[in-house]
Amino acid sequence: MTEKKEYRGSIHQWQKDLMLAWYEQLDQAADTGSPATVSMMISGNCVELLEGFGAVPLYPEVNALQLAIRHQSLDPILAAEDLGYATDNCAYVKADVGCIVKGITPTGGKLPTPTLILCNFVGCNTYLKWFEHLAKLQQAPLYVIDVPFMRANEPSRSDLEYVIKQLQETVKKLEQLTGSKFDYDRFRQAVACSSRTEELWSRIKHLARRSPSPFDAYFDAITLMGPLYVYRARPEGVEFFEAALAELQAKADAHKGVYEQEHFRLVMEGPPPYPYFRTFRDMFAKWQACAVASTYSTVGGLWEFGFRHDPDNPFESVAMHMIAQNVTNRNFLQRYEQIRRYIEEWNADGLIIHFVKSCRLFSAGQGDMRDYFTKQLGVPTLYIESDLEDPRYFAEAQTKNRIDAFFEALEHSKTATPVREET
Amino acid sequence: MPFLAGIDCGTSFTKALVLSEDQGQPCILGKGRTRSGVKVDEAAGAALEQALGEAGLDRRQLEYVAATGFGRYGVCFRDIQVTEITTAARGAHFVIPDTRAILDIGGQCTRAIGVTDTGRVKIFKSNDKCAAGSGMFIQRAAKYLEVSLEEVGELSLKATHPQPISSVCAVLAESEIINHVSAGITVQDILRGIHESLADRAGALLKRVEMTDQLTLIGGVARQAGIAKALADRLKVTVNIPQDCDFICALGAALLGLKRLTGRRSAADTLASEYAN
Amino acid sequence: MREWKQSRPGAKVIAYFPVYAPVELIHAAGMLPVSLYGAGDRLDIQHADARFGSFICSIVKTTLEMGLTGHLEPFDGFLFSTICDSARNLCFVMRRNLPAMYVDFLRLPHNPSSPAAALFLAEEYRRILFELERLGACKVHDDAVRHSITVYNHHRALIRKLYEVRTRYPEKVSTGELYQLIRAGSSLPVEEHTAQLETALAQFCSRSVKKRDSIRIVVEGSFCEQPPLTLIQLIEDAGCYIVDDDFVIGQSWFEGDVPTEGDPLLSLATSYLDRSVYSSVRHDFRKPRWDGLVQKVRRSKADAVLFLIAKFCEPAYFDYVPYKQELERAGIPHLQLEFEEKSFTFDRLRTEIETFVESLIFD
Amino acid sequence: MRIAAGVDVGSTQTKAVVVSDNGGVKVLARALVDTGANVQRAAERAFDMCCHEAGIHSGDVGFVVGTGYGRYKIAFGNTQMTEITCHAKGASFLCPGTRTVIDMGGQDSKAISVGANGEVLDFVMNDKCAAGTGRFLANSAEVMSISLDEVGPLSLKAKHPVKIATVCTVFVESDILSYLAQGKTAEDILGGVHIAIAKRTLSLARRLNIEPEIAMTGGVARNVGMVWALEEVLGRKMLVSPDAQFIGAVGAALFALEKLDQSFESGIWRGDHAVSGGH
Repeated sequence: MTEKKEYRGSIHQWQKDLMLAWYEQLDQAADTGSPATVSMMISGNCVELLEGFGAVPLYPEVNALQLAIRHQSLDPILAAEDLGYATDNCAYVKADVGCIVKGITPTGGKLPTPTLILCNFVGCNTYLKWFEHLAKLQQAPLYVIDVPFMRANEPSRSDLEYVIKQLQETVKKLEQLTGSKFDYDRFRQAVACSSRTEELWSRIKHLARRSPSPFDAYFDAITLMGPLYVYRARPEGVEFFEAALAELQAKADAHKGVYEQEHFRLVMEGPPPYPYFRTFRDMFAKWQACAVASTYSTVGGLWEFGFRHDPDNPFESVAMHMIAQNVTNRNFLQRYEQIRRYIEEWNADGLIIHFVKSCRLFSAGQGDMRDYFTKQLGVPTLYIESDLEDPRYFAEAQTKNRIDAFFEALEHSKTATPVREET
Repeated sequence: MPFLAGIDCGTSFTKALVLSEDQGQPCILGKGRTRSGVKVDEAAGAALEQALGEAGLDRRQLEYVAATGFGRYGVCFRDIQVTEITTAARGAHFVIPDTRAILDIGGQCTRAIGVTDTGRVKIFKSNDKCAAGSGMFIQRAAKYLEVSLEEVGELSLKATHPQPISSVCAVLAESEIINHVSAGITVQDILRGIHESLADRAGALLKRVEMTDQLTLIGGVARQAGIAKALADRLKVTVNIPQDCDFICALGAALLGLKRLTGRRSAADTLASEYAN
Repeated sequence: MREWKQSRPGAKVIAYFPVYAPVELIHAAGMLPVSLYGAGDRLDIQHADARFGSFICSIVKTTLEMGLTGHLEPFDGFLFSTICDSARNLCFVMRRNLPAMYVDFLRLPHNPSSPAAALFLAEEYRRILFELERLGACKVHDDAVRHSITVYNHHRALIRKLYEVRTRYPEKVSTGELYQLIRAGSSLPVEEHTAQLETALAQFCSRSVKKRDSIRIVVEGSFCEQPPLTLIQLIEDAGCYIVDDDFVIGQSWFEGDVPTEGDPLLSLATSYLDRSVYSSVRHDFRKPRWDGLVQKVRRSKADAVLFLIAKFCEPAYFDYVPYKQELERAGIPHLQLEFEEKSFTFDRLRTEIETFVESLIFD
Repeated sequence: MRIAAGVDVGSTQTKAVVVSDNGGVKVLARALVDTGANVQRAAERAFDMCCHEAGIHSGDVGFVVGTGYGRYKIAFGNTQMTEITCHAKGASFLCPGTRTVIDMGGQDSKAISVGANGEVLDFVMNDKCAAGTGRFLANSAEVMSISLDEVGPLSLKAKHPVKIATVCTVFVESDILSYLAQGKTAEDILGGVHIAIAKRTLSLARRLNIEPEIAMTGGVARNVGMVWALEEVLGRKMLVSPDAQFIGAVGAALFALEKLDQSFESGIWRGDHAVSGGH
């Protein structure tokens, strides 16, 4: 039998409760119209700004992935395709649109029509189309924060000014819509909270450099990402991540890993196949292969290399986070560099590239990435294709076959004692 | 009374139909059918001769020839060419006048056609790359599963745990079937799965054109494999299959020919009468 | 293009990826801007699909294939602009694989409602211009840019005129012909091409051709990867007059002239934000693209819209939905087709187009 | 004398090989059956046929390694391994000096970089959009109603091979139909198809560092047209073993021998002996 070892500490339940509380707030907002809600993208989200209005974020992406994990994504996807969406459109968008059309929510609870659809256009072009369609569909006001992606290694002064101006325009927009004044002090406190949460999160990420790693920085990191995006800028968030760090620190100090024996250390690139999340994880668990770092867990923000929000420069640091400190708004070669550092500093044995057909921003060019890591750096790399939301693109037998072959080869090169296969 | 022919040059068979008009009522006089092969013109000629033989006519008596289907441009003695979608609508509407939706499951692809009350194509959607889309796909599956196309229908009814085919690409779907087999799943369950997913995809297509409780099913391969039943069960619709439905397109072509011809005539008549005065 | 280079020792040629590029800046720097539309079916992909996997459009792969197989050597630089995510990543894959070449990305703003957008874009133009100056070891003065703007204003005005003629008298100039004429400009010096356009315009107007019994359609969706010429001709043969389209749209990007007074870079920036044509890769929530399409249909008195979408072109796929909704609201029939620049058998497409025409002409 | 076996359950055919180690490793027998709809039965039939062919009792076989997509259905298998690992092993045994393996299977096509001892250094497999290369030929043959064995020889007769642009098996079928309608000859169409597949397979292999010797494995290696086309685009000869289609099974059998040797030291496999012996 294959090992099923995901992180199940006390914070696991805590995390669930936090997310539940979030959904309850949204449910309440749907009924009473308060608190104010703002649709946003996960990537480089500016949740701190919302705190200045006591507004709650609404993440279409989170809804979409919740559906997929619960194996409920296909119906809404088909509903969207009936509207004319192509099979080759991003399935996140299709699932989200399908839900609104069919009145489905992942939890079964209610979701409010957002006070503002705030398209924090970070990276992915699909975000623009997605939120534009949502605004058309939900008849809700739309504002775009147009965030220039990283053409160079550092953002230019004009990039920063452009975004800061738009953040201030967003504040005005929200003041009109909510009828309440922007609370600058609360905003600064939120930024301060974020910087503390980020410090804790970064330390957790660095625990994965230990061998064995106390948690899986891909599969387990995803469970921790919910609170990170929703509660980062609130005391609850700080509290939660303090507990998480303490628990994982203890585990690391006791040399407890994800598996009895950590056989392989991996870096994961690309989002997971949510509709087959468990199946996919088991394919790695069978080989006692643990992810020590992942690019997907830096979609909302890249903190393990030192960036923190700055309460003394709240607007500028929010802008900086949106422009330069999340993986999707950084350019493709910067992602190569990020992965290279993971492989070296988190000393990994290999790289898994998971191509998801929905997200071209993540996946277009990953073949070149493979070329760079295998031919330039000689890093064992596996390239597999499926999707993060659409169950129709996961070929279980093929995927398993490739993963098994990869580890059979890696095992030989490591001359590790063979892990016997079971059916 | 005028004699016309409609010729449908399909990828595998060429069908010809001779038509005439009796007190404003179109009536079918003869039919002919032959393998298409590579020489469209010859096949068309052969099929036409058959039809004429059955009608007791010869080529010179024909006033108008309308060609349709994949090889329509290959018929050099045609007066007009019309696509098989347009002719399918016409033909089906003639045989089953209250038809509003047609499903055409051909060897290569599946098409859904929405039809107006006059038999005109209102809207249509083709599905050419989709897995369970084509009859060819079922043929291959049957071949791979070592069952004859005739058995497929009955076998799929014996399924206990149908295995859906989820892929939206024919190639990947074939792999899925192979994987099901490798996983030791029974032939019956796989076949039913194929039928159900085909029905679902057909349903999705129909939703995008015209969903009615009366569905007209035409097209070659698929019908033999008990898909009609799968469709009826899955989509909860009555599935009408017009008799000798391989001739639907040829019929539609001939009817459109008749339309053009009478149109031309009346034009000619008015012209003549103008000269008379 | 090669002659152009030979006749001007040391002169640089800058390739750019469709849709939009600041040709005025390249021209002002004394360089030749060349719009690259992939390799069509002239090059079969043998290296690029190892770099860009499944579900990626053809033009991205053929463009990279050209780079990996030395077909881009005559170019000194390659300029990308905001189109889609695949194009954005392609820019940086090219940077890695063609280290000798100047590869840059022009980031166009998506929030025209913000007063900051124009300033940002002007700065972005300034950055590109600075890079071009460095590449060409030259200084580009505002007057040079103003001059280039004038030249291209004239060029674009001619294209607009040609489109008007085609819309009004589609029998006089086939779209196949017009398309070839305008596309030829993507690799010619603008002055040369302007002359060609002038002759062609005069010639078209003087023609007298009998009108066919055809339906009038607008073709939408081929703003980046271009359909094979045979496909365009096939559409016309099937009984369609194409009365408006978005082929090689970069060549006619502005609805009016770009003002030459004041800071030319700021003028280009404000023109992009306020005077550029709608397109699936340009976002302005003040004036929705679907309104643009419906207006286009009305303006050109078209009977229907034909969506000609490049396989795996996500921006076009997305826009199809609101376009479809608005066309249906306005009672305008439409058909959606998919193509690849490298495809060459069209039997299935032909059947669909003919059926579409038949469904509009037969009662 | 140690006797071990490998069983390769492929999507269309199931192959079994029995090897012995008596100072030197030697292939005793090979057997091939159509996989069909019952994988388990196919595996048993192939294995029994092979033992019979070798003149041994299935109980004499000390260890069985299963490979191929049906590997988990081999009830009597002691362990399983992917065909990628087995092809590398088998190729470097049957074609000494192999550094690159090219295989076109029914499920997917692959290219493998092989080390000096037949270990896998790196491997790549087809993208989703280029899936089913192995079936690509079969489908083309079917569309043209030509038997699969004929297509190779016919393709060699091509005078002006047609152009095949798409890598998609589905769209290729409509291309072929159009060509037939245009009256192109079967030879020229098949010529085009073979070259297209060869180019696609090579562009797959280019993701590795292609090093000589290059061995072609799997059933498609029996197709002279395919071998010719590949060597044409490669610009060099390939190693093609007469046992090409058994290479996966041979590799599996060789691993079985190794396991057998380990197990005699550690004794861990005794239990499994009983299983396979009692079979």
